[in-house]
Amino acid sequence: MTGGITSPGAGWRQADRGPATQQTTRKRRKRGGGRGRGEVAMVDDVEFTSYYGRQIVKTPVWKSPDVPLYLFLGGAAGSSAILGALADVTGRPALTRTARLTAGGGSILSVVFLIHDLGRPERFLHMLRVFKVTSPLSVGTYILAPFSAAAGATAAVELLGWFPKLKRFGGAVAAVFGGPLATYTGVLLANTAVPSWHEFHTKLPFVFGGSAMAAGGGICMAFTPVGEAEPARKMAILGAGIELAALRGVEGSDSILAEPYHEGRPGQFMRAARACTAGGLGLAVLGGRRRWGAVASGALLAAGSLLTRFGVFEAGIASTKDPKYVVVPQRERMAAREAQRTSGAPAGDPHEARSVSS
Amino acid sequence: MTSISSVSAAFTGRDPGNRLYGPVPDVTEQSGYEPEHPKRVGFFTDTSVCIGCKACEVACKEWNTLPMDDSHGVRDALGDLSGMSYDNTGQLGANSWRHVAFIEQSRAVDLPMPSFGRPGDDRPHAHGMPAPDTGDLNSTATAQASVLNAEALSEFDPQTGQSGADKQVRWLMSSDVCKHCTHAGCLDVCPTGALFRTEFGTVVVQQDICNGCGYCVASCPYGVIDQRKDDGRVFKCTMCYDRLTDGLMPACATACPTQSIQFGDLDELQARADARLATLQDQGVETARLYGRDESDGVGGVGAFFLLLDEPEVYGLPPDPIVTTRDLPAMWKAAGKAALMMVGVAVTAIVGSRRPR
Amino acid sequence: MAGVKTWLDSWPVYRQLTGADPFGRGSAARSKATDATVSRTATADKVVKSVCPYCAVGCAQNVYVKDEKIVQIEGDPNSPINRGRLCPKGSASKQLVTSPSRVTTVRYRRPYGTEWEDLDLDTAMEMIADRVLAAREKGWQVEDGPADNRRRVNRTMGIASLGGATLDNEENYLMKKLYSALGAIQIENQARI
Amino acid sequence: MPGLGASFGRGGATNFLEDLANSDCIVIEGSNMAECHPVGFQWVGEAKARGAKVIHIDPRFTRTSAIADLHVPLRIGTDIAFLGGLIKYVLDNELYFKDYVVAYTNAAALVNDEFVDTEDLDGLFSGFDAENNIYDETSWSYDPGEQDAATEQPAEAAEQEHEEDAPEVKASDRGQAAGSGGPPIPSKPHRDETLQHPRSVFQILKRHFARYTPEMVSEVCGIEPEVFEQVAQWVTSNSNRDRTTAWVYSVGWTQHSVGAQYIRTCSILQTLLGNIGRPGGGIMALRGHASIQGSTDVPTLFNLLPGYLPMPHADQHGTLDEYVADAAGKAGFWGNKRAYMTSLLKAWWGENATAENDFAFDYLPKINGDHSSYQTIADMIAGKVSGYFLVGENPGVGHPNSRMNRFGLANLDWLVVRDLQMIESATFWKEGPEHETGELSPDTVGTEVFFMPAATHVEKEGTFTQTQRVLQWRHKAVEPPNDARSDLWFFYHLGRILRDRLKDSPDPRDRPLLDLTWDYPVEGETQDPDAAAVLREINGFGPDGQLLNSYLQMKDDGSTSGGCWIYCGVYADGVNQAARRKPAKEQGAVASEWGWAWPLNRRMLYNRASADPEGKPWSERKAYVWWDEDAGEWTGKDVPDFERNKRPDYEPPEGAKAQDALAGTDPFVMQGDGKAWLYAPAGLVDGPLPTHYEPAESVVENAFYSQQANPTMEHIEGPWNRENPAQSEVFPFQVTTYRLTEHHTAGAMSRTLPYLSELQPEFFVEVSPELARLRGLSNGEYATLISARTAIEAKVLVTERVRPIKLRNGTVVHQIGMPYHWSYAGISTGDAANDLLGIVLDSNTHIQESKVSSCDIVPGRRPRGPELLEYVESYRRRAGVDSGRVTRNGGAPRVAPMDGQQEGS
Repeated sequence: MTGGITSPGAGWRQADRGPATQQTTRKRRKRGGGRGRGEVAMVDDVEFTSYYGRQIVKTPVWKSPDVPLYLFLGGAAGSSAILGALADVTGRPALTRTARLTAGGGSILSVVFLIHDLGRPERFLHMLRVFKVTSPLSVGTYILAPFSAAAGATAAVELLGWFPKLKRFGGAVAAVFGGPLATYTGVLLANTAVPSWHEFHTKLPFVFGGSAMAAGGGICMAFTPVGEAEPARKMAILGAGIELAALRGVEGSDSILAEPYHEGRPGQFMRAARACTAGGLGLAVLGGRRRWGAVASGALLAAGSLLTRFGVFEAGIASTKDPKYVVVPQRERMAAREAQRTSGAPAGDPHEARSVSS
Repeated sequence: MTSISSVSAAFTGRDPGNRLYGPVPDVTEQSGYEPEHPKRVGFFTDTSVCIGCKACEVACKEWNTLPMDDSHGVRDALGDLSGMSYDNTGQLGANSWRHVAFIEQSRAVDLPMPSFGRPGDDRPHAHGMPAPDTGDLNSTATAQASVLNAEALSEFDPQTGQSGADKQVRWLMSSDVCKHCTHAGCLDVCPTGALFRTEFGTVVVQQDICNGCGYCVASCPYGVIDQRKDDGRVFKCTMCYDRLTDGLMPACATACPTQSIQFGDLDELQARADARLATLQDQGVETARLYGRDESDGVGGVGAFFLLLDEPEVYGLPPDPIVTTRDLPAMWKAAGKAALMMVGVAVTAIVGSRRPR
Repeated sequence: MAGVKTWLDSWPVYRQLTGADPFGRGSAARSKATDATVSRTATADKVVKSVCPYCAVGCAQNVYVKDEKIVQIEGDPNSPINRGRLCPKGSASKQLVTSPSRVTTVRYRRPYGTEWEDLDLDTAMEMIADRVLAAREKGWQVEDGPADNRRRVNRTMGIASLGGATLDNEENYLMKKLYSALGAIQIENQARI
Repeated sequence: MPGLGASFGRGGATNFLEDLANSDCIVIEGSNMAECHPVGFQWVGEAKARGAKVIHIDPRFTRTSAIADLHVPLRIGTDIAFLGGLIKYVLDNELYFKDYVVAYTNAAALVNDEFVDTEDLDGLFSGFDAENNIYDETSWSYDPGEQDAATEQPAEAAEQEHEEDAPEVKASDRGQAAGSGGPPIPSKPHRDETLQHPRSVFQILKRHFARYTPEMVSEVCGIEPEVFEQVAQWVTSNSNRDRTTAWVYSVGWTQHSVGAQYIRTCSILQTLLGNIGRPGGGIMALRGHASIQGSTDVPTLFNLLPGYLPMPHADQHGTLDEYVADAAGKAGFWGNKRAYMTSLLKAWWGENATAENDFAFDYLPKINGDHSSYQTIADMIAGKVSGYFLVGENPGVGHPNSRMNRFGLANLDWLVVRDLQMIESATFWKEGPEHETGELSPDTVGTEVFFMPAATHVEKEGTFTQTQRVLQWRHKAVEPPNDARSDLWFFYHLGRILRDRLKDSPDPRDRPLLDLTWDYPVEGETQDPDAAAVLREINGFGPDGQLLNSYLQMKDDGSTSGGCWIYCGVYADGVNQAARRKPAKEQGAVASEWGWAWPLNRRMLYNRASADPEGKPWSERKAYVWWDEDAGEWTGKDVPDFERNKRPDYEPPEGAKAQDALAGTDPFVMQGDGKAWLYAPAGLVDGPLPTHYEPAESVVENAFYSQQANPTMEHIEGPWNRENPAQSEVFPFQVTTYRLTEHHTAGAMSRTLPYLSELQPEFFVEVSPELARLRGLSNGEYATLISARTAIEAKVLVTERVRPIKLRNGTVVHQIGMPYHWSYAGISTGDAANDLLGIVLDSNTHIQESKVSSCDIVPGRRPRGPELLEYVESYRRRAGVDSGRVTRNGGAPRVAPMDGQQEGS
């Protein structure tokens, strides 16, 4: 790919004919893949041009596992906080306690991972200098800060038994911020130039929201006596269902940007995540009322959620490393725009609009 | 407090002031500066006159005391020969704020050509894929016997040297730099306010603020800004903010021997670039195009724009970048809905469960 | 109260809420260090006029000096030759002065020595003078040429010299003058190459 | 630069860089201007923006070609064929600037009837001495005018002319003395203004270049006739009254065994086209280093004294009278040679130089052969040289056959290295390729080395003379650190110490040193001598102690002094004119008040030729200097390179001398006949006209003549300088060396700097895809290059910018590009390209042919250690070159070379 010097005459084109194809790379392109097992993916060639195969956007410097763990823990904590508050008002002390501890522990740990990922951790508080609605991380900070304060305090109170009256208030505050905490992380990833994140910017919050409930529900279900665990189980089942459905919207997209979710390491993560989540879901439905079933399915769902975070994270990373994920969609976008402009007719399939190569 | 309500644009998508996307008449004022602020400045990099000398790279490093790095941005490392023509810088990054790209292209010329005419009209037809295997040396011999209209050939464009009669060789060189976007993804996503827009309309990292969260790195559609691993903070072109405060041009534009890098008030540069493009097009240089000049593009036009002689991706530039923030309202809405959904699911789960005994 | 106001003013969020920059992208986000930004061209003690030492175009340079240290070298925009522009080498010429690998003390390698040794500058000058006189003597020719055509040459063949082309005219002049007075003729320069 | 000196009278670029903007067509040939003079290249860009055509003629497609309208990829070493073809084209199609040619050139001059051209002698001129490989130039001279020069000529001069042709005198490089003041000729020649006389220069030129047909050009140069035609069209259509074409060259021309004649060919062409002395025209010699022009003007060269006065020759110059005899009674400013020389002697020996002692002329040592750098290196290996000063030069990397140079250094008693960095030429005794092979080691090298740290350009004051003769004063910004000192300090104090040591010496040989004027004011803690005082001495003083304003004030009676007559005026009016920095915006395009140019601040030389014989500009568009009848003086945009008040219709009276002997229509004021020389009756040792010869190590046979290479080429023989045979199958590829923008010469000023090192981190060679395929080379991988000297390794850059040349007979010439900046020291390192090269020299200039040599190239890294020696030996044996390894410190092989050869064959 980085052949160095252009091969003789490679793809020189007339000035007035379509896009350049110098240093053209042919890629096997999977289209409409991921429809499920057994389905044959359609593959065709994609041609695009690059600068010695060099990537165009930078690979995020966010570290793994810090960030995937942050995403996972934040989600689990957020959904647990909601569950805990509702359990509290509906008189489920055991579930309340588990959920509060999950929310508290998860939030504190997530803060730790978040800070650890900073290049200058000692400057964490600079996050509070400004409040920027255009920065999901800034907004997230103003979600995470009260959430972790409230959830952390609530969990501490739960453990230590002090100021019991504050518990409900703290739990309620955490619950208010819990949902946003779990879903803003979808925006956090999507609001970047990382092709395979940004492309699915309306879907990732649902993936993460569902995943958060699967994880939070799963963990609470596993650690709560069966008698009180039903809401957790139901939330986990519903969350896992939403997660799988939303993920299908991502992986099943016929955009080239779905490709990284299928290939290589992220593909493995995603397949494992799907297996765990689907397995956990099934087990929860079938055996969740039993203690062992609750524990096993809860663990599977949490693992599925965690793997989803790793998979999504890694897929985005992978999409930055190959310039085709920048060039091809943008070219398609331009071609569609051009077709629309020149013909006045509906753009139709943007992929068809670009019939230059091949 | 009317202004504070404008932040709702980020959630609602109702954005009459184009605060997230679209043309902005005065991005400096939009960033909170007094109307008497200095005019927005920028770079116009005319690659048709670039000689690839890399003075810009060195002048930048000298002024900004950047460390040396290899072609993958590794600090204080001397890389191997990259093999990418004369480019051993490789990319823009935390330690290289100017990067000269070198692209070698060649094509055989298929002649004979007819009459002389207006330059550009009678440009020769070129093969799309001419005899790629030049292991056959006879191609040189055939070419020697061919008829040539070198006059027309040479007009092809400023960086096409007609090399002999049988071959055109084009060596494109282009000095890349931070674009100082009107809608700058890096600036938008920065949670600390370390990245900010200056009174000159440029986008700069405040090194006393940056905490190295790295969000900007992922959010630049051009892959400009990067983190210095050992330092933790992010770095990129400042358009020599300190020099600007002293009334001096940025170091790269000061050094550039051929005025490929032009610095000045952005509106003036835009006019100059339009004129240059018209001149080149008059000369028949159809491959010339401006990149980043269009204020209605995905980033609202940029402060450092280019005249290119080929498609942007040939130079390692994204062909149609869009600031990620354009879609932010949709994202917040999705996140909000997803959060509500979570509450809904939780309530459903609670309500749908048997009351504990 | 004023203290609180000052404190609040230093908090960008407060400036966002009260000022013209609600998004916190510009004026509200500025730090103290940013407000104090100053170019080191502005703080230099003096600007000295010089000329680039690399190729022969003769680009004029402005050398900025602060506390007897070079802080910046860039093209002199007044020059009709380079109009303030410099190539990468000219732009890097500050590193010629500040290079960490630059050797600034006398180094001495004795005959058949295996390592460099330190040497005092004055001692080195005296030692070189000793050697010049000896070599001059050793290679001295009063006459030269074929036996049937001896001509007065009045010179030494014991000393040779090769100069680079970053020598100043004044330096070349003194070298040629001194060498000629010593009788040394094998005096050459990069100009030959 | 004798090529220019012999053609026009001064060895400097005729125009200045900024003037390129006025060109209508710029041909860059033998120069990679955009890469090696990027900032100067802005003026090419300026011209192009105004519509000028830019043509780059070079074997490689470089960053210059990238901006050019047309790149002509000619075969290495064939520029004379190409330019000769253009000359023929111009003559055949009568495209020369007739009025200019008749009035301002020697086209009408008649040549001695004994002259026989290469046309008739198959590549040789008349007068060749095959035994010594030199020419007797007598037959090349002009047909003397009616008033036979001999009657007017002092006896010494006649004798001297005879002596000019002796081998020892030839060897001492007379040609270069034409740096300011063309070569001496006896008198003005007979002329035929109709140009029809068969012995007229014009007709000789026509006959000489008759073979240089477009077909021949394309055959020899390996380019298509259409490309040649295109160049010819652009150049000729942009050379006339209204338009001018400029030619730009640099070491791509000089570093050939026929280098001076490359420049001569261009001079002929540009003269025929009427492009000399006119705005936007001229020949731009781009010099490669800060003050390389200054280093020849105020030379540290063995054969020159300041101002291109020749170093006295033992055979010719016993006395001052003999020394100046060739100029006595001559026309042109060279006629004042005695005044220049006397002033120099007065500057050096002051009160001690008197009319009685011949102004101490005898104090000057005399030369009597080739004492140039390479000969000196050979003498070092032979143990003849005791001590060596390297002052900012790194021959162990930067000189061709740097291996031989290192052997030279290894055989010295002592070596003084003055530099900024620990360069390879200072560390050869413990590091480097020979250390690796065991040929040198600290145990064997007895050289005592003094490394004396030098001051940088901002740590000392003084002047550089840039490529177009402009002196610019640098002020000192900071003091040099620690022991670092300026070279001025070093030589001043060395001289002071030496004078002190010898102050009581009765030995007459010490008088020159003791009588020397050596009392420069010193300043500061380090006792740094005042460079301005030195510059004042160079400028010169009048009898009253006033600084001179012009060399015309110099007298031959000892009443004036001046260290370099051509620099006289740099302190005009007592002001350091070189320090002038009037902003360009506040003055005209010529910017005469920025620095100071020699001679007498004239920026464009021979600018009298920008006006017609009557003194009117050839055209409004190209008006530059003209005669103002009302004011009775020459005026215009520049300082006229002419006597200001000499009328255009001035005719020299009988018996006039020096400048007075030149007419008002003689713009080439340094020439004895005031004309530009299409034909050089004197001044060059290898012919009055340029002739295409193949390079020494060409892989191709000379298609023009059976004389393969320059017959006068100089060889330095020894086991450390073996030559690859021409047309060798063992060394089948041509290789050329060059510089990159990112590095500087031998690299001490660039490989040691991080910001430059990272831009080109490794030594590499450029090969075509075809050669890569042929030899199995891969982009980014190593290859080994082998010559009869040694083998080196480099990374490979496969690029279509380098192309094989296919000749009509089917021969494919592969060319390899090889930048020469690297060696083992510094940040960015690699093998030294110059190790691969041998040394053969242009006999005019003693400049080496480093632009063309031959080699083999194979994939992979080279052998290490002693195996490398055996590897190279195997190549030598196969190629039939003298073999046998050199012994300790570069000594002769133990086995006699003849035996070695027999063994091998």
